[in-house]
Amino acid sequence: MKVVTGVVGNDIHVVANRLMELSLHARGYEVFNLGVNTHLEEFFDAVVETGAEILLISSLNGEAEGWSREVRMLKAKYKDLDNLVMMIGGNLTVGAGKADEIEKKYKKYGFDLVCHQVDLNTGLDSLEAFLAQRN
Amino acid sequence: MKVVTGVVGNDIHVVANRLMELSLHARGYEVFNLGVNTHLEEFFDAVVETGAEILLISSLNGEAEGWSREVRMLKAKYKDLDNLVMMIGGNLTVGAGKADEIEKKYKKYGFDLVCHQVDLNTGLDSLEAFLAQRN
Amino acid sequence: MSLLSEEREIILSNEYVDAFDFEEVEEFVKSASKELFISHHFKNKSKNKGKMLVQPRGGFPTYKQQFALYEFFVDANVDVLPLTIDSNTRLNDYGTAQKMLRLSEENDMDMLNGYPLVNHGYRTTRKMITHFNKPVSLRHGTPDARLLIETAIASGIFEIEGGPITYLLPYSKNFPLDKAFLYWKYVERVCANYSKLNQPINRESFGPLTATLVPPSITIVIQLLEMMLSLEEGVKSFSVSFSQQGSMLQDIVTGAVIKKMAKHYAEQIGCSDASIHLVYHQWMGAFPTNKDYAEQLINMSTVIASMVGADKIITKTREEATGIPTKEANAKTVADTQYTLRILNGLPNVVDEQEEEILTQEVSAIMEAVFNDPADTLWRKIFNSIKNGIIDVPFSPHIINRNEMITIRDANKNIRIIDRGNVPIPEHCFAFEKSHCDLNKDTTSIVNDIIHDIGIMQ
Amino acid sequence: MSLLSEEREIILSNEYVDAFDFEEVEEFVKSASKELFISHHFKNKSKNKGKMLVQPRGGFPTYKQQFALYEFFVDANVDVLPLTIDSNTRLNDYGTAQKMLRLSEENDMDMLNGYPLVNHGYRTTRKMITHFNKPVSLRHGTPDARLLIETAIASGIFEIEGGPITYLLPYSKNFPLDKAFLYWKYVERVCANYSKLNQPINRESFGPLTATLVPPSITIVIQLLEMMLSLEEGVKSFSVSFSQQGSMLQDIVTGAVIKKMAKHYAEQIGCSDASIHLVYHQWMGAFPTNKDYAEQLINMSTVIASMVGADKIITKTREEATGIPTKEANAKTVADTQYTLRILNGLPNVVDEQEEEILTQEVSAIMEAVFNDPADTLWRKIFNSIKNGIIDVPFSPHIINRNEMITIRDANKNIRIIDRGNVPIPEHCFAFEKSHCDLNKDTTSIVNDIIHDIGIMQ
Ligand code: B12
Ligand code: B12
Repeated sequence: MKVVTGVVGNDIHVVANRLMELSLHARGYEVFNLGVNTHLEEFFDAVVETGAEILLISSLNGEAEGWSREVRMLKAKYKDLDNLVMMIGGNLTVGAGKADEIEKKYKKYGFDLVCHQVDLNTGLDSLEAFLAQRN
Repeated sequence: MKVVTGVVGNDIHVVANRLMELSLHARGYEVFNLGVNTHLEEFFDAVVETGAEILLISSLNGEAEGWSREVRMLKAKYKDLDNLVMMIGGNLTVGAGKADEIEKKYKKYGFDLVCHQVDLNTGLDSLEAFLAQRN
Repeated sequence: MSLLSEEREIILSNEYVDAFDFEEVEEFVKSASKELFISHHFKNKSKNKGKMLVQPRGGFPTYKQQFALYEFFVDANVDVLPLTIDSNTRLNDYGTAQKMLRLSEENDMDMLNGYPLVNHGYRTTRKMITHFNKPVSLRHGTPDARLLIETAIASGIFEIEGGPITYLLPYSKNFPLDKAFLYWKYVERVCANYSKLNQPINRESFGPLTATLVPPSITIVIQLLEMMLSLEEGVKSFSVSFSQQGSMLQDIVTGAVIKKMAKHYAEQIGCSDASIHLVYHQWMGAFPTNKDYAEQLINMSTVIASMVGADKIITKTREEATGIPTKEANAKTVADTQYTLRILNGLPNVVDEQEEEILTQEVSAIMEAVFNDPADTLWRKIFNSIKNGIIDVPFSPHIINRNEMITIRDANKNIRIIDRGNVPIPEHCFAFEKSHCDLNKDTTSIVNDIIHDIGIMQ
Repeated sequence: MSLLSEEREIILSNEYVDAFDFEEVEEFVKSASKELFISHHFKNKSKNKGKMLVQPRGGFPTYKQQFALYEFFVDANVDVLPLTIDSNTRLNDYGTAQKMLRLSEENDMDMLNGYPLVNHGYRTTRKMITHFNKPVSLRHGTPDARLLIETAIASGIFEIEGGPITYLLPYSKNFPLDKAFLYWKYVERVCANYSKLNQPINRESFGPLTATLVPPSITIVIQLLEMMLSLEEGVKSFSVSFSQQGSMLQDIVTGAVIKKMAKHYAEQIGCSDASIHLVYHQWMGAFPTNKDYAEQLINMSTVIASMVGADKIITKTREEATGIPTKEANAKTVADTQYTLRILNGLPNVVDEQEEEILTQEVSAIMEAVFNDPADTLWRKIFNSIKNGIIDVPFSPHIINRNEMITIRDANKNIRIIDRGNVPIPEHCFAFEKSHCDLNKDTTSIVNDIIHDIGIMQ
């Protein structure tokens, strides 16, 4: 399965992104890693270009909130993205926040899976559970 | 002025007691220091013997509570102790406790001045304020 | 300051910028309280064998929040106040910063991870800085910091962290490195010029880099080079720095070597009149999410900083893994660190001659290779050296970085180089590094080791 | 074990005591799980270069509370469980202990500062010990511990702390010292005898003494002497100990000298087959009331213990200055300490030859003087030496102690002897000690210094 991944916005925290690539590979995905400092349009462009079924966004430095408000609007501009599985993880808020409230908020923004401060592999496990359930 | 002091019960914490003696001397008292491991009777006996006006009891290891319940009864057995200023200080409870509740309790037991976890010199200052006010 | 005036004009022609009154700014710097200059405190410290200075981190979007943070810090007996800049400003995206600042002010919710200094402007910010009358250190991570530094100095901020390498390789993906050198040249000159008016402006390099398995040789080389670039432009007070690496001994050795070599290279370029200081960062890598553990780690960092003999320590908080720390958590670290420094006594003087010798040789060899680059100026030599991998920073997100060097931890958690890439680590040093590691493992388990080594403090 | 049987009978004829079934007890010890023996863990540790064992403190009046405490400790990943005895039991006042235990059980309020083991009895207590299947260490402070130790071993407690000197001079005002030696001789023999049945029972001396300005020479001498008294009786596993002194270097030097000399004197009396371990106590003196600071102090103690290379560390809690710590606070310290030990790596090997040499000479001189006492047995020599002040423990409340030695801290917070009293500190060592201190002060300011030096961690 094809996955597009990267770190959103002006965020340059690269360590988790490198590990993410390793983990996805190990799990048998075909990975298109856009790296850090990737803006929303670039993610959607890459999804369209590669025909990926999954978009996996990281955010570590607290910017996610600002960008995610624009997700639905932007996504609507593209065709054929209705079945795209959208996942986001990392530090999804500035300062401390409650995981359940954060999850609710990001689901409203258009994400199917929200992993605030969840370990990479736990997160990818829940992705696989999600995919299994959907089929 | 004459002061009897010491550490009550099976308590052998001697450091504060040594410093207490130094401080009382420096403040001009005539000090009768019974040292650590001093039982209630010994205190009252010493007060009677020396004609002290002040009894200054320390307790550090948490025993005070157990002994203090017997203070009124014991004191009643001696004559002429009505004007004795009774003060107690150190760690007046086992475990953590609220200073104001502890104070109330020990006043009920018969102490005029109660210094739970109060610095030696702060305590002696309050003794002097008490004496000044009484006269 | 006429030299800079043309570049200055271009920088300032930006819709989000204060209209600068440079005459007034000069006047302000000239008559500013000595207390605001960390260089003044360093001078006092070395005179009186004073204690290590304690500097927390911290930046909030709004003026009110930043002011409240400083109040907390002062209560906790802080020595140096921080001003941490948000990441939009760091990427010169003042438009987004402005938008997020407004959202933060209106919504009672932080939409920025630091203080957007340019948007607040120097007139406003100076009020806060002079009110507290403590030295303030600017923490940013900006490759093009020209406008930011003009604003900072005009605000009364007389210590500027960063540099063309240390604020680029860890903090940026594709900002052009050559431009960064030129922008920082501007910054150095501004600092050097203002230094003539009162106490020196202190420049500080950012030694932690990516805080992820960077070997001490790379850290030291970059510290020395940024120091030289800065002194060349006339800066008279400079701090080299590094962050806790995971092995107490490796930190002590790193501290000894960096002090010795900074002095050496400053002399080499005829700048022995500049004063050089050592700054230690509490653990900068991945933190434990357990806040009690985070506090243990922070305390241990303070002990190691003392063993290293740092002049200043930059602190973390128990909330590091969670998100931008609250002001309470930040102030707590300061108070705790000050207490620890007060009660920590009888430090032994530790020397490991072999490790020092190896590290010195590694650093010398890389420096040599940089100097041997045929380019005409130091910054161009460095530029080329980074491009061709003579300098290689593990886990740098920047496209110019080679990413060929591979490091892991040995049994004592020293960071060791197991693949040099193109970095000219001398043969016998490389053999020494490898001799501490188990190299018979397959690739998968080495990758697992690296993942584990990143998370050793968790 | 017939030798002891007569004394045994006397000890057991006490209204508060369990009726002992010694056959059953022997059977129990013989077949007890190795996990219960700390000596077994020490053996494993030295085989596998294992980590330092972590032992908290803690004792509560009721069985239920003690059980709950252990549950917390196990969750926090404890290595050795403590059983701290209340102070009435320590003074063999089982009557008061009984009364206070009943009050505690009825009133949901603690009227005892520890677990009254004799009153609970071994049958009850053993259930708890075997349930958790971790080594338990008995902390008491009792001069006449014969009954207590019989009860302890019968309960499954296979490490016994204390000794005739270390549990008397800091813990008692007028209990006869000669009796203490005889009572402890009994204890040593009981331990030696039971040691033959399974793993050795470990004896541990209490090095902290009064935890108040005790110089390392006095601490070490007393550790060595108690070790010798114990090995003489056939004990095969012994721990010497000391507590944090206030200067990291002095602690490291103390650790090195005590290890070296313990080995030496064990050999001297033909007991090199016994295994000797080093235990380090986190700061035992006056604690800061600020609980955040207390945690800094505790973490620093852990770091120093690692530098010292201790086999076991005994912990304090953030509530030390306040009162008997809650089980939560106690468990937190254990978890924090384990974390710190896990992340603390790359420890340097520190040696200060001059300080070690001076300290070694001081210890040798005092030991020499003790051995030169004309009495016939070691314990009588020691008894006489304490009486005539050859051994003098600062701030001991005991009437037999000379209290003539005066110590203060130097600039690095090393404890230094400025008045030897009758302790035979060699002339040049004494000169060395004094050379570090400012002796031109008047008495009042020296007294103020001492008060300050007691409170250095506050
Ligand atoms: C190392 C580090 C840096 C290095 C980064 C080097 C580099 N280029 O990568 C440096 C020092 C340069 C740096 C800079 C900054 N940082 Co930083 N940094 C860290 C730190 C200490 C560790 C990050 C790390 O590498 N962890 C190791 C990796 C493996 O773990 P991870 O990133 O946490 O990711 C894990 C999970 O989140 C998850 N995950 C991540 N993405 C995804 C996606 C999915 C789908 C799933 C399921 C899981 C998942 O998987 C990972 C493994 O479990 C963290 C704090 C911490 N966590 O301890 C702060 C932190 C992330 N940084 C922060 C900030 C604010 C910054 C700065 C803005 C300024 C500053 N305060 O220093 C700049 C950023 C500039 C910019 N433009 O972005 C904040 C973010 C605050 C927030 N979100 O509220 C943090 C939390 C620190 C803090 N408390 O202030 N930083
Ligand atoms: C040193 C010490 C010891 C040494 C004592 C050496 C000696 N012979 O003196 C040793 C290690 C031997 C010891 C033994 C024990 N200790 Co102890 N010890 C301490 C410690 C760490 C410091 C005490 C000290 O010397 N402080 C310095 C002096 C100068 O200060 P101070 O004693 O606190 O007194 C100040 C004030 O209280 C005040 N003050 C004192 N008396 C008075 C009187 C008046 C009128 C006024 C105004 C003021 C006043 O003035 C002093 C200066 O400001 C304290 C904890 C702490 N405070 O940090 C525990 C502590 C007092 N010990 C305690 C206990 C329980 C014991 C033991 C039972 C067992 C144990 N847990 O180790 C045994 C006691 C045996 C017995 N029979 O009493 C508990 C008491 C618990 C409680 N009250 O709830 C404490 C609080 C520790 C704890 N949290 O568990 N201890």
